[in-house]
Amino acid sequence: MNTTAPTAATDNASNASAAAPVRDKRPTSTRFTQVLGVIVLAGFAWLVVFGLLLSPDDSEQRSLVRIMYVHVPSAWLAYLAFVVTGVASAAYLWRRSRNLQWDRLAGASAEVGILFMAITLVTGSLWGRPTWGTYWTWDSRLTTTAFLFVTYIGYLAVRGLGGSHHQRARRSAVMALLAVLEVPLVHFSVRWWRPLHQGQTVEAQKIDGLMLFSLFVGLVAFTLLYVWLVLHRMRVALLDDEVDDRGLDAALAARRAEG
Amino acid sequence: MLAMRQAGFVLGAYGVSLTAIVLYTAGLLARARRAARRLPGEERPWQ
Amino acid sequence: MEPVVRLVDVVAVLGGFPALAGASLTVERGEIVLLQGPNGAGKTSLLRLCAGLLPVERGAATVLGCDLVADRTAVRNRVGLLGHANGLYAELTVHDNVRFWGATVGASEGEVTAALARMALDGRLRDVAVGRLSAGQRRRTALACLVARRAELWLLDEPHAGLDAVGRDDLDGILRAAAAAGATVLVASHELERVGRLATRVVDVVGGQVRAR
Amino acid sequence: MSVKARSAAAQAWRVARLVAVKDLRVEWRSRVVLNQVLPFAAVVMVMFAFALDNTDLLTRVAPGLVWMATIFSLQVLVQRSFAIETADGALDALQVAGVRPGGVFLGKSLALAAELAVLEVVLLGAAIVLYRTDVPAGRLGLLAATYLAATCGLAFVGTLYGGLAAGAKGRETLLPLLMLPVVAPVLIGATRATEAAFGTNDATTGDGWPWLGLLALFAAVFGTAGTLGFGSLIDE
Repeated sequence: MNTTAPTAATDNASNASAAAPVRDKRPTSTRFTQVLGVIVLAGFAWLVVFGLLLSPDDSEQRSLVRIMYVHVPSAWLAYLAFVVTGVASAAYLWRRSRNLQWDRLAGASAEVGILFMAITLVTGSLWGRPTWGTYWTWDSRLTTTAFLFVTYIGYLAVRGLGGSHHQRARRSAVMALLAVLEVPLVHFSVRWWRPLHQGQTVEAQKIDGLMLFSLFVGLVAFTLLYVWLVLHRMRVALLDDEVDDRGLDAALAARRAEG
Repeated sequence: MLAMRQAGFVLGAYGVSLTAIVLYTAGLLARARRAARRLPGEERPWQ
Repeated sequence: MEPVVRLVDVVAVLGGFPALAGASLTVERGEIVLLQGPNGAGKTSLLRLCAGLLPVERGAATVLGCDLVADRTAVRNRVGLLGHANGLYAELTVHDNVRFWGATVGASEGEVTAALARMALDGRLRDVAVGRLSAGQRRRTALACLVARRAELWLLDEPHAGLDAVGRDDLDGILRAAAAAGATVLVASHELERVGRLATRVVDVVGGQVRAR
Repeated sequence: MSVKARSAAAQAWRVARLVAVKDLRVEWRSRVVLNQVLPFAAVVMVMFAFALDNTDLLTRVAPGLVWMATIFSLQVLVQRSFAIETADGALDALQVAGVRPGGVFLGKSLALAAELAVLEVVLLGAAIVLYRTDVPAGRLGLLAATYLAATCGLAFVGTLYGGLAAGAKGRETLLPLLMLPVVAPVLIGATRATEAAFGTNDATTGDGWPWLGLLALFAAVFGTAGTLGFGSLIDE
C-alpha cells in the first residue's frame, strides 16, 4: 500500500543504517531471542547428531525410529500452534480493547503451525513408505491432519484479503473459530469412517532411556523454535503494520497537498 | 549406525525438515530487514 | 439541537489510500448540502462513511446521534445511500424491488405504491424486470426504494447520472419534499446549476478534505 | 428469553423470510438453477460413469457419487446466490439498510437449501436410472432424514463461506479452498447414511442412524455459527 512514499523512506533508511547498523540488521532480535536461538541451535545439533549417528535401532522399526525424533515433536507443536491461534482469536474478539497483538499472535502461530504440519506430513510419509509400504494411508489421524493443513492454508489466504488491520483481525478471528468448530467434526467423522488404527509410532513400543531422552530433547527444541519463530513473526507483523501506517501518513500529506 | 536400506528415508526426513525450517527462518529475517529499512528511527516496543 | 452529521478531522482509508484526509463537516437537520469537487476528491468515500460502510480510521464522526467510531452499524437503517450501484435485483420487477427494500424497514404496501407513484413508476414500468430498464429508469427505481425506506439522512452519489429531463425534475421534487419532511440530504453532483438552486449550502471536496465556500 | 432478545429473534426471522422469498423469486424469474445447474449436475453424474466404466462398481459407489455431484453443484449454486447480491451492489445496500446479518444468513441458507433439495431429487433419480440404485421402501425414512440434515448443513456452510468470498470481492477462487475441507464431514456422513438407506454393500439401517446424528450436529453447529458470525464476515 505504500507506493506513495517510497523515496523519502529509503533515503532516510540509508542514512539511519549507517548510524545504527546492528539495529537494522537484526531488527526483530532481542537478547532473549538471541539466547533462545542459541539453545534452539544446540537442541537441533543434538537432535541431528543423536538421531543420525548415536541412536540405537529399534527392535521392530530398525533405523526408521530416527525419523520419530523429528516427526513427533513437530506434530505436537503444530497442534499446539493451532490451539494458540484459536485462543488468541477468541481473545481478540473477547476483549473490548481489540488489541491487534492478539491478532498478530494468531496469524504468526498459524503460519508456524503450517510449517510444522508440513514437516509432520512429509516425515510421516517418509516413515510410512518403508514401514507400511505406502506413503499415505486413509487412517483417521492422517486424514484429520491433512484436513487441518488445508484449513489453515485457507485461514492464511483469508488473512491476506486486505482491508484495514482491524477488519483483517475480525474476519480472520471468525475464520479461526470456525476452524476450531470444524476440526473435531472432521476428526470424529473420519474416525468413525476408518476406525482401524494402524500400528503407530514409538509411544506404544518399548523404548530405551536414551531414546526417550532424545524425544524429549526434540520436543524442547521444537517448542523453543516455535517460541522463537512466533516472536519474530509477530514482530515482523508489527513492523509491517507500522509500515502501512507510516505509508498512510506520507500518503495523507500528499493527499492534503492536492487541494 | 544407519542401516543402508532405510538411510535414504531417514536422511530425507531430516533433510526436508531442516531445509524447510532454515528457508522459512531466512525468509522471516529478510522480511524483518526489509520492513525495518522502511522504518528508520522507529520505536520498537521490544528494544 | 445535535447536528445530523458531525465529522471532525476524519481520515478514512480505501485499499491503503487515504480517501478522506482530515475531512470536517457539520450538517444540520433539514439541510440540502451539495458536495462538489473533481473526480477522486473523496465525495463517494464521504457518503459511504456517513452510511457506516467505510470505517473511520482517525478522527471523530457522529451521524444521527450514533458514534461511527464506536459502532458504525447502529446508524445504518436510518440512512439511505444511493451510490454508483443501484442495489437492485435485475431479475425482479420494479415493484418487487421497491417492495423488498421497503420491507427491510417494514414499509406497508401503501407506502410502496406511493413511492412508485412518486417516481412515476406506477404505470407500464411497474411490472417490468429491472434488467430490461434503461440506466435512467433504474436510477428512478433506486430512488423509489429510498423513498419507500423512509430514510432520515439521504446520501446521494451522482443521482442525476443517466436520468432524463423528466427524471431530473422528479428528483428535484423529491429532494425538496424530503427536506421539507425533515430529512437531511447530502448530495454529490456535478450538476451545479440544478442542485445549486435547491441546495441550502455548497461545499467543496478537495484532496480528501471539505472546504466551505 | 428477554423481551429484547425475543424481538431481535422475531426481526431476524422476518428478514430471513424476506430474503429467502426474494432469492427464490429471482430463481423463479431467471431459471438459472433449472437451466444450467441441473444439467451440469446430470453431466457430472454421466462423467462419473465414463470414468469408472463398470456397472457393479457404479452401483456400489453410487451414494458417494451422488453426494460428490451435489457438492460440486453446491459450489455453483453458492456462486450464483452471491452473484445476485454483488452484481449491482445489493450486498452493500443490505448493510446500509441495517438488515440483520443473521437474518440474511438464514434467508439465503433457506433459499439455497430449497434449490439444493430440487437438485438432490433429480440426482437421486439419475442414480436410480444410471447407476441401478435400489431404494427399499422401508428405508425411505432414513433417506429423507439424511437428505434433510445434509442439505441444511451444506446450505449453511455454503452461505457462510460464500458470504466471506463475496465480501472479499473478486476472490471466487477462494471459495472452493475454504469450503471443500469444511464439507468433508457431510460428504462422509451423508454417503454412509445413504449407503445404509440404499442397502449398498449390505449396510443395514442401524449403520445409518449414527451418521444421521453427525449430520444433524454439523447442521446445528454451522447454523448457529453462521447466524452469529455472518456480520463479521461480510462487513468490509
